[in-house]
Amino acid sequence: MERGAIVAEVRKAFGERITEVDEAALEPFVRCEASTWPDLARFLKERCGLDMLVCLSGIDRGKGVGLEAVYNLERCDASRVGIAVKIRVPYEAAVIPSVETVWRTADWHEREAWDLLGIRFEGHHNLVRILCAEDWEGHPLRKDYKSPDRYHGIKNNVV
Amino acid sequence: MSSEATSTAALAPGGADLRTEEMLLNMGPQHPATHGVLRVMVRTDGEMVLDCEPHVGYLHRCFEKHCENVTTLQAVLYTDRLDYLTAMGNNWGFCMAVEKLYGPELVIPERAQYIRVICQELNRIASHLLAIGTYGMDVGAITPFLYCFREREKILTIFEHICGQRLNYNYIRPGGVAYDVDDAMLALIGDFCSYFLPKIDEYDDLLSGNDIFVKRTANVGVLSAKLAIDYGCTGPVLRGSGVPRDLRKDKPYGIYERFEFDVPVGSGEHGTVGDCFDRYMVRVREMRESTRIVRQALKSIPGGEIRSAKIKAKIRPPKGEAFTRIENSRGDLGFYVVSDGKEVLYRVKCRAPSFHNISVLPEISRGSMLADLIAIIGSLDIVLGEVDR
Amino acid sequence: MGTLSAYFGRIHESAKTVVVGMGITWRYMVRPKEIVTIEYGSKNRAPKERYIPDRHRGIHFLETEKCIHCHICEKACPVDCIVMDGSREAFEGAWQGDGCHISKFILDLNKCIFCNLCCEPCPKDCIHMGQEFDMAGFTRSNGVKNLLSDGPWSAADRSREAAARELIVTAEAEAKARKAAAKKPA
Amino acid sequence: MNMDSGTLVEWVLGSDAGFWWRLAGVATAWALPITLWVSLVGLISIWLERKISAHIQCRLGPMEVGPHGALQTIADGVKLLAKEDLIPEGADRMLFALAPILAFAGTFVSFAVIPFGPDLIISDLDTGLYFLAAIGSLEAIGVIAAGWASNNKWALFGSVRAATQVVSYEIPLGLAFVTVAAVAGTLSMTEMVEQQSGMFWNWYMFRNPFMPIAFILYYIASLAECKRAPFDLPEAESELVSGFHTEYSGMRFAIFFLAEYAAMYVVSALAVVLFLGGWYTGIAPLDQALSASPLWGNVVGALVIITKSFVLIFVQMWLRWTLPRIRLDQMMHLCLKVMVPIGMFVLVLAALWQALLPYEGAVANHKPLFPAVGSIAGLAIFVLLTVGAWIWVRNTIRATTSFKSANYRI
Repeated sequence: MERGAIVAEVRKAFGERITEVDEAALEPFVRCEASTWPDLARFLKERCGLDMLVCLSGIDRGKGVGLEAVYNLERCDASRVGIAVKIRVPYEAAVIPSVETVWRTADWHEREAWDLLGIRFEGHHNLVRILCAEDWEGHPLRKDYKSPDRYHGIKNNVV
Repeated sequence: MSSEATSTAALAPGGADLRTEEMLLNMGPQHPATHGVLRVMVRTDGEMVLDCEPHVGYLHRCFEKHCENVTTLQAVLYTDRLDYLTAMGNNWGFCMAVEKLYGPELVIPERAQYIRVICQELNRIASHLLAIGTYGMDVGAITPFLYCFREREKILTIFEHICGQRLNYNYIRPGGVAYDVDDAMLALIGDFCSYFLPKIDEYDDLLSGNDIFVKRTANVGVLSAKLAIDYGCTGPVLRGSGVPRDLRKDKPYGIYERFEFDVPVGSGEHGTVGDCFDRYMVRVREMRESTRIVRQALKSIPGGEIRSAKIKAKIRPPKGEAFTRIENSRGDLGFYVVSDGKEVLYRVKCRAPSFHNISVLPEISRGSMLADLIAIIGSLDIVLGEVDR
Repeated sequence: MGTLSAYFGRIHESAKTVVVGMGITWRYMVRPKEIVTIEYGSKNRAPKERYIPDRHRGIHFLETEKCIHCHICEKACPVDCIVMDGSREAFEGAWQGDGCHISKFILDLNKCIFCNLCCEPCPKDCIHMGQEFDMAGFTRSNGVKNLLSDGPWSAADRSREAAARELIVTAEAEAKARKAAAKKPA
Repeated sequence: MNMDSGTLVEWVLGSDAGFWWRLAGVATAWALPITLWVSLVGLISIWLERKISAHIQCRLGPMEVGPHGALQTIADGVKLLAKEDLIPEGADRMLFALAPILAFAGTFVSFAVIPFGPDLIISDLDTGLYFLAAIGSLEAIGVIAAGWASNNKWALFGSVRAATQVVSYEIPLGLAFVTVAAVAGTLSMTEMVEQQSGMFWNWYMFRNPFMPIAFILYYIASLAECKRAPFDLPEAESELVSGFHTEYSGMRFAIFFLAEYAAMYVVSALAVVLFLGGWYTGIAPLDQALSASPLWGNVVGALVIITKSFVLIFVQMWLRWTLPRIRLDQMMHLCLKVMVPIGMFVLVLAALWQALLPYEGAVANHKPLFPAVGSIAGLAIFVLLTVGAWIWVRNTIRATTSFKSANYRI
């Protein structure tokens, strides 16, 4: 199944729930609302055979846009057909349903995105910080993040 | 391990008449076998591992945050510090993502492509040598480690001749490579290849063929293909499970389609497909394949430019987003770069293969023995610099 | 019988691989010429130029006469370990560069990651990565080098610097000669 | 020097008044040279270990202190002495302090019955072998105490492993002992060596076709007994950090270290006495010439026994730097399913051979035809094993090249 076919099938199954499709981009993607995502994820894995979650990137798109999670999915066979799914959420309600039951690697990736960008993944069994210390404040990869002057009495030398 | 795994389940408290006490063991972050600062919480019943949970983040150096604060050219050298054993691959992966932003008009000079392939494959050999050596050490054989280091040392010296550094190369740059390679260096690499191949046979005799080693690794930590894919494992870990996925073959980047090489996969020679021995053996075989590629590249390397003129000294990638992956020695190393047309990239996300590979540890180490846990961690061959970024 | 032969087959296999492994280690043990390590500070060691590659990135050295105080290396540095100061006007205690006067060129080797990014964009090609790599010291201030007063550390670097200077001198002489030759017919 | 144990004991017990003084005097007189000897063995074998491992691994090893680093171990000893003596919080302080001494004592006492020459033995017990088997496992108690007292989980793992290993390998070790005893008909060390005089085919090793196998069993079991690779599970540094002595530092650690190397010497010297002809060179005329003078007999005898022991220690080291470590269950499998059954068979067959074809030995200078068959068969088995090993090595190992490049010096 080519990428075009996957997109067509997704369009057929989800119709209006897919808000944007860009196949001409450097990284072709499908965009949907956060509420559609669990269904779409299951559909992509079970019907389209995209059995590998290659990467989950959280991106802070800046004021007025919000946070974005990009899921790079791929079929783990010789064709290596893949597509990205992008989900945008506003800052004040940065919640995306977790897909750790669909692709188990999403477990750590969602923890990372929560840790660094503060996207909450609803339904994750253990959404705690993974890279930063447990008592770290703020989400460092947000564009409005200010690094603290001190951490446990250790001075921050970075200007 | 399957039969033993079930017997362990029976041994677990509640399942047996004899009441035993579980012990919570904190392995790491300072432990000789954790290959860095990995911390694993192990719940043990005697020597049996009932459950374990890896804790990462002790080496978090905010790579992604750094990249949002330095120019694209400067970001290249931060990638060196990810998987510091395969810094060439990291450089290449990042540069490929940046080059993709420029679109298909950007043509990398032929010579640079060949140099990239040679460097990457040599670096893959160096990295696998370290993986094999430390794996031998994990199961108690210290001598192969020193032998592997002897060979690795030669590769590092070659790199020192090529780019001046032994570990953090900062050599592959957007649009090409930093410095040219002269003929004497190429001859040196050729000499190394002919020297190196017999040494692999020696490792086979000393370590891979050793009965104790085989018994220590076969049927231990069996990772099924399905589980490996579910956890996003790539590289030798996935291939060890019998899945012949290699980006150099499936989606040839650079000029890999020009070379002839095989993709070794685990076949369960001494046990089950996907056990520690398979993962180890895949690495040994990949070293041979890499040597093959290097030799082919040496034969056909053309002259000419080494850097594309299209990329200026001040690198300002065009607006856009790109996700590229390369087959690094530990698996698919991906970079998701977002550029807003400035000299500094808007966002860089690194898809680190070790991050995926280590997350599968609890699944495959349940029910094994404590000594097996060490062997399993070693066979996953993680680099914490990459896991924690 | 099958199990018995399998039993002894296993023992045979184990013994064989053990013996083969011992054979390999024996081979290395009895061959001193296979030894690859050398003693630290050994007198038999060849001079540094012999084993340090030309492109080795060691401690920097600066050809002060050429430097035009353009701050490009300072900007190129990803870890901000270079601090330089100076001006176009002559002032006391300043080094005379190529029409410029540098008063300060500090390199903090504690921060430096030896990436070579400072040397590459230099318009005058005057800052170089040297061959010296030994920078152990007892205090952190030991790692802060003033490139104006501290010359190249190793003999190899010194000879390289001298060669570079010679090149400038000859190039200048040649340019002068060419100019003179061009003037003559006119 | 010729001090019969019986007279010694009588002398000590002789007078009531000076009993303690005499006991102390005798103990010191013997303990001092043995302590020195143990330290010397430790020094030599640690240096050997370093050099052998270095040369196997294409390294130079210690080179700075003394010629070829010969005094490196002394320097290390001084360093260990000068180190702070740490006792972790929560440790059982008394047991923690006692454990290294216990571990060392077990090995140390073994020296009492190990002969160095015809007369160089502290106590030639009639039950020497039995005494060794009993006292040898004392070290395990020290190791267990160390692991328990450290209040460290890794140390506990190590000590439990040590207990498992030492206790289970006592069985094949004991079987090898019994095999020798069955052939020798005695448990006295000196008497056993005397029986092995004459040419080297008189050694127990070649006494009958099963003795080479018994020797190999003994050697493997002894590796496990003194926790050497591939049986170094109790201190598996990649698994258990450092096993039972994780928490030890300074002098206490040094004592553990010394005990380990002394144990290596003890098992090797025992192997020499039990299988390899003790202080006899194995060339009858030479031995006869030497034994004419008791002084030379003892000096050369001691040298011979030490040399043979160090050859065996060398093989232990060689093995250690070649092999990976085996797992706990595999170690038990090897012991209980391979070595014990084979040891049993060897014991029964060797005893049968001894019963059917009695060997009067060289002492009696009575050499019938049939016992010679035993020696020939034993030698043949030994040669067969050696040649077989040689063929394996020749057929498997491929030639490798050194790195040569005209272009650059690497």
